[in-house]
Amino acid sequence: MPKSSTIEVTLNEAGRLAALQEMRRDPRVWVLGEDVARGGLWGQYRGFLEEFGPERVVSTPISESTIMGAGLGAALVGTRPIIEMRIFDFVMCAMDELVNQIAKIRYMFGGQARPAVVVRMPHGMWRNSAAQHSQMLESWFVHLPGVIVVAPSSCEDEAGLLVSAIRSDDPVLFFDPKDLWPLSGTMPAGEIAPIPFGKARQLQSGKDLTIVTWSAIVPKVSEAATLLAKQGVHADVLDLRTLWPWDEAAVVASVKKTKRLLVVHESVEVGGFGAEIVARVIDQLGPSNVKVAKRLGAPRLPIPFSPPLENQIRVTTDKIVAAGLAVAKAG
Amino acid sequence: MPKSSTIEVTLNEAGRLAALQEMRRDPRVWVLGEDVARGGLWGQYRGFLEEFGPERVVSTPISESTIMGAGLGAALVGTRPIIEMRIFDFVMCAMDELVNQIAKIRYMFGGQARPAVVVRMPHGMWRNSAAQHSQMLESWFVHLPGVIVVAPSSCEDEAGLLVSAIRSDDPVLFFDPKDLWPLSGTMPAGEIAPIPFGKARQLQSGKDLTIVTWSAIVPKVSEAATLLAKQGVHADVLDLRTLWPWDEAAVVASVKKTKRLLVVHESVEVGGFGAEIVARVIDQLGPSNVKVAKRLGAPRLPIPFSPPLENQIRVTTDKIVAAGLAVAKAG
Amino acid sequence: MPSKPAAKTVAPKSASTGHNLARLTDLYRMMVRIRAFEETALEAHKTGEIPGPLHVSIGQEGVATGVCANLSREDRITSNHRGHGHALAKGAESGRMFLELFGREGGYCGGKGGSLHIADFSVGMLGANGVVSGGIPIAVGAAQGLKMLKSKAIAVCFFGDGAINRGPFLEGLNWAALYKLPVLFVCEDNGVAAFTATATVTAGPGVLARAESLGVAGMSVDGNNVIAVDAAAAQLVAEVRAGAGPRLLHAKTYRWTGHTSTDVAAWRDPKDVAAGKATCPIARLKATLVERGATDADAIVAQAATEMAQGRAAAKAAPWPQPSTAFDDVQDVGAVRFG
Amino acid sequence: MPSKPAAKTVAPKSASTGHNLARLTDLYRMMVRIRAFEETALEAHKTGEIPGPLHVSIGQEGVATGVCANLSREDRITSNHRGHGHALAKGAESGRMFLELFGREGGYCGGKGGSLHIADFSVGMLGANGVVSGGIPIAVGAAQGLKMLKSKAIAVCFFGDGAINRGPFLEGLNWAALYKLPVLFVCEDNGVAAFTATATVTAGPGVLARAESLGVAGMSVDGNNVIAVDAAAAQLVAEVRAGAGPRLLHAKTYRWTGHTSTDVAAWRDPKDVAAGKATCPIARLKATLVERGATDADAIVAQAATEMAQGRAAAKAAPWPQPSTAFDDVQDVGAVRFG
Ligand SMILES: Cc1ncc(C[n+]2csc(CCOP(=O)(O)OP(=O)(O)O)c2C)c(N)n1
Ligand SMILES: Cc1ncc(C[n+]2csc(CCOP(=O)(O)OP(=O)(O)O)c2C)c(N)n1
Ligand SMILES: [Mg+2]
Ligand SMILES: [Mg+2]
Repeated sequence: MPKSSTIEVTLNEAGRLAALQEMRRDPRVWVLGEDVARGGLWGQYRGFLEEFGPERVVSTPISESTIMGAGLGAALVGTRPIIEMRIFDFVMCAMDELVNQIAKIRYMFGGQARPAVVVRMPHGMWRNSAAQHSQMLESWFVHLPGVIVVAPSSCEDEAGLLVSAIRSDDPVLFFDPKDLWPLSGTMPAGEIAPIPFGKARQLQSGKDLTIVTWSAIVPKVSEAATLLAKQGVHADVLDLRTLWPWDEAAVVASVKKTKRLLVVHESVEVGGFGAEIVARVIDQLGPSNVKVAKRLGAPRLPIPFSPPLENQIRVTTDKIVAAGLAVAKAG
Repeated sequence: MPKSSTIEVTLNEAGRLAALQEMRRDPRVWVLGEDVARGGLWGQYRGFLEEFGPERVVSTPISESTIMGAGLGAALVGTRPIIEMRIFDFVMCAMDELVNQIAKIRYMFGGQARPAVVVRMPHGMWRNSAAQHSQMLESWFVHLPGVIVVAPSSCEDEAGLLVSAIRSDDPVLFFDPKDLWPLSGTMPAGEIAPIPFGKARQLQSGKDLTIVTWSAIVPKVSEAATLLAKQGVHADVLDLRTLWPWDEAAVVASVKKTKRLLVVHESVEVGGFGAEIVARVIDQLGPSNVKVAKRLGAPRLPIPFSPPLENQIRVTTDKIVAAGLAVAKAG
Repeated sequence: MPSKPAAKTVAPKSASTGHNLARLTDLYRMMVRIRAFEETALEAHKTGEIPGPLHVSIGQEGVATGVCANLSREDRITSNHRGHGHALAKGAESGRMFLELFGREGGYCGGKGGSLHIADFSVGMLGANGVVSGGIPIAVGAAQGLKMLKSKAIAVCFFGDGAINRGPFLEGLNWAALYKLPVLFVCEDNGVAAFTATATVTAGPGVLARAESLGVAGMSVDGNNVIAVDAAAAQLVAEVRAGAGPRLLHAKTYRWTGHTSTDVAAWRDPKDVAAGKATCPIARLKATLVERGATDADAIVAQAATEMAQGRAAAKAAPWPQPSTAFDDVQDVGAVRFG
Repeated sequence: MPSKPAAKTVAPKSASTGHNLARLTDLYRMMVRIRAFEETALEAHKTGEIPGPLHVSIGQEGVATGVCANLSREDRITSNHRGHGHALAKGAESGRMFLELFGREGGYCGGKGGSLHIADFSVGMLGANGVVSGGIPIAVGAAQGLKMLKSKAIAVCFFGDGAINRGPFLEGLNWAALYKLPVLFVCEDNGVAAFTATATVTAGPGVLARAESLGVAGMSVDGNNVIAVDAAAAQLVAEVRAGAGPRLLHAKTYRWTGHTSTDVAAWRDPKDVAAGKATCPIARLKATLVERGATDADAIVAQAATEMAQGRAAAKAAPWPQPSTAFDDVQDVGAVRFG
């Protein structure tokens, strides 16, 4: 198939194809998690059991600590597990294994071991699933030494970044945007090439302000930027794609041009990764070279169930447009 | 005893006296955790078993999930537990109970219940205890809706804030600065008055820059500020004492005056609470009214064991002085 | 830690012993109401009236009903993700439950919780839980608090057979036995956990042996025989209330539907499904009632249908919560009003 | 999941059966080396040569020694916070261990781990662990990986009696039994957890019953009789290696010192301490050796003393790690060099 040609997929299918490719490519790669032998809660492993068998597609008990910890142990003897956590919120049941063990083992033991694990953690708001099934805490892991943090928002990135994650010799925390599973898009046909970590994707370009964003909110940001353009406000829109490492150079270069920064994320604004971005940009450019730097995230609340309540606290296209206008006009 | 008179204590003893006072004052208050019947790992409950008996001073199995979760359950029927977690790093074994349950219960159930728990989590570097016994992740919990975050650094604050924490009807995460247990200081004699959450303590005042800090690093910051003063650089030094709520008004007012901000914390700089402070100050004052805003924290590394390695990555008085000079002279 | 009586299976008392017709009728009414509530909720979910995930317990009504029939209002229960039956059996009102499932004003959680977080603290229902095993430490702690407060009340902890493979099961039972806490653990064993048969992910002889090894005595019972559940619960609740320490009830049951309302559970063998449905606790008790000369069984079904239809209609007609209430009940100090 | 053979206690084989003098001498040498290493480390900690917390296993040498005598270099072990004996018994060099405890260049972890994180992956010692039970899921996963890779190697998981009250114990044993993994769990039961007697925080009949209930067969053994430990481990390791699935060895032992080098454990009854020390595994094996006509017992002690004195001196003289190495081995992509 010619390299140029592309295929139509959903984001869920893009991830499935990436994992499938890597499991075919490397017999040391396997997947463990609840219901994965039945294709996984989200169907992201459909057909894996049939092709790879129960030794490499391991449906587990409801034992999050051990799903995470056994993945680590198996990595320490040379296998390369994909640790499927089903829904991010359940990772809270496996934090010792993730934070105290996986993230620290290489360092703590002076480089004697490197746990080549990918922890997949579908996260974010999803059809009124309330406080315990909607959390986004990706900023926590940027603050945690020893891990790579990936948060794709497009079919192509879901595939290419998952390939890179599976090939990484250091642990990768992979935040699937669960609200975007059905998102349809295109990706290159044939072999899925790895996408390097730490490179932002520019979605739109403009001189009036810089909008930095990632994960499930990206489509809304694109929509908002288009609406802003109709009002004559043109934004550089950067999808970071990976939060650690993150593309500080691209962000700083853009703000140097626009002098105006807006960070948009679905997670809680207070203490979110947007704060780090603002702090770094101010640090690198100096306050005097920036006209305005704002963040738009969720208020500091658990996620409510009822649609009007969720809508009230959730970052919407309208709110992004309003924030974009304010930033463009401020100062 | 006249209100004016004070007593000499260590920070550890200050906390002990505060918990003692509250357990005498309110029979619903009790403490659970490993070894607490023997006074606790740090001796912060010395004599409690003798005075209150095994029903209110409960030495538990090594079952962090249940220490946290049982504390919650007991709060839901009207008791007021002090949940002693021994060393912060072990809280990773109880994150579901803390993050998905304690922090969310009041909201998720529409206010039907309020878990009046205090979770004590001695944290921070402490005599070469390496990667799994030295972590500071306090910024995580500022990003977590539903909890109050307290991080004292002095005897008086340890006591007064612990009293407030025990009397709070909402969950309080109380970070004891374990490196400062032996710190000696004074506190008012007699009844320990509660110290309100959200009020910073001004340690030194100056017009040249604003230094914002909290927890175990505070004594080093004070020392550094004194050295800076000797070099003619005078800093407003603010100990936040509580991170959520935090005294944004005091910080903004100070930076409005000094135009220069330096946030110093012992935890990792990337994604630390310092980023939130910088982002809020820039947001409130506007970049043009700030000359420089910097952070000084640990590099993004797990904590190494060996003294020279720990020293290399740790925030020291010298590093604070250097950063203070740079901020004072910048721009 | 002695853990007598040794685990054993209680034979269902014949309906004639101990169970007068009034009690049987009450048990029947409760099971029928739970069934009607959840069938109505399924309908309303299909039409989109109920948003979010919905987990129903159709086929399992005998367990919640038989156990809660032995509890007082002061007793506390914790539940799991499948909590409608537990809530109703503990005394929650179907009307306010529908309001919550619909996300409307006046719902138990003001629309913040939905089905997954249904709760009624006023009747001691301390909440459904979105985390498997999440209710175990909470129930254990509630029992510890009740004991500390010298209350006569006990705690009951409902969880599924999938929950016994998470750490909190070991920690919670050891803890309860250690402090001799007034808590009854109820394992609703429907043989499945989400899309996986629990037998394929659970090693060892079973939940009773696990409990025994942690110092908690238990019993097995046919969960689809509500009379047997009532009898077993009566004995265990009495022991727990008397201060004998924790007990565990292992109730074998069957879930008619898939994991969630949208899961058809196509992987299950139709023969097994048919066999499972044949053990319907409601049909079985109805037979007993008729045999005992009761005449109101059908009227009870009709009443329940009316109750739930009205609840659904009222919920559909009810106003949405004020958007600004999204900012309420986070925390008093450090609360935020707007983004 | 059948869990035969049922838990039972293995009687120590008399020294004459199966144990030739050479093997007994090897067991003796290893125990003596562990004792000498830790006594030397205690000394060095008192003087401040060794920073940070130090947990020694003096009195427990029989368990690590007897178990590891049955392992090959390819087998993997995980340890807990008290890992010096495990490391030495698995083949780690005392010299590089001292360097690590001293925080010096050339230590196993380059000075980043210290005593609490002692590890030697080159001999299959996958690390001590600062989190109680932390090694359990890791060992289980290592066994799963080894099985997947069709390796002949097995995993052995050392933990204390305090660890059986944390969730990972239940999850890990259920998991190992479920997938029939080649892992041997070794519970070193010294009766204490930090400052608390484990009997006062542990309900039920004990660790063997817990293991049985999770489908893992086990044995109890006098951990201070190294010959018995060797015999029991030989049998269990053979079963595990043959693919029979996981096994658990419950070794009763005694820790002479407090929890850490700075804890005097004043709360313990001096009578118990005396009784505990009287079961010294080294003294007991020495008696057997002498009875069997061995003449080199004292020479072995002297050699070990020399080895450890040299290790200590070398560590004290060794350079500190380059400060810049603090930035190494975090992660390749996204590494930071400076603050
Ligand atoms: C800790 C955790 N892991 C996974 C899930 C996803 N999940 C929800 S219910 C369920 C199955 C639970 O099975 P069981 O406990 O037997 O209850 P049942 O659904 O059969 O009533 C799973 C895996 C969860 N909610 N929490
Ligand atoms: C999860 C966790 N909780 C608490 C601690 C603190 N701690 C370290 S060792 C220990 C006692 C462990 O007892 P045991 O497992 O019997 O091992 P022993 O010290 O007796 O060898 C405790 C409570 C810890 N390291 N990890
Ligand atoms: Mg089930
Ligand atoms: Mg012990």
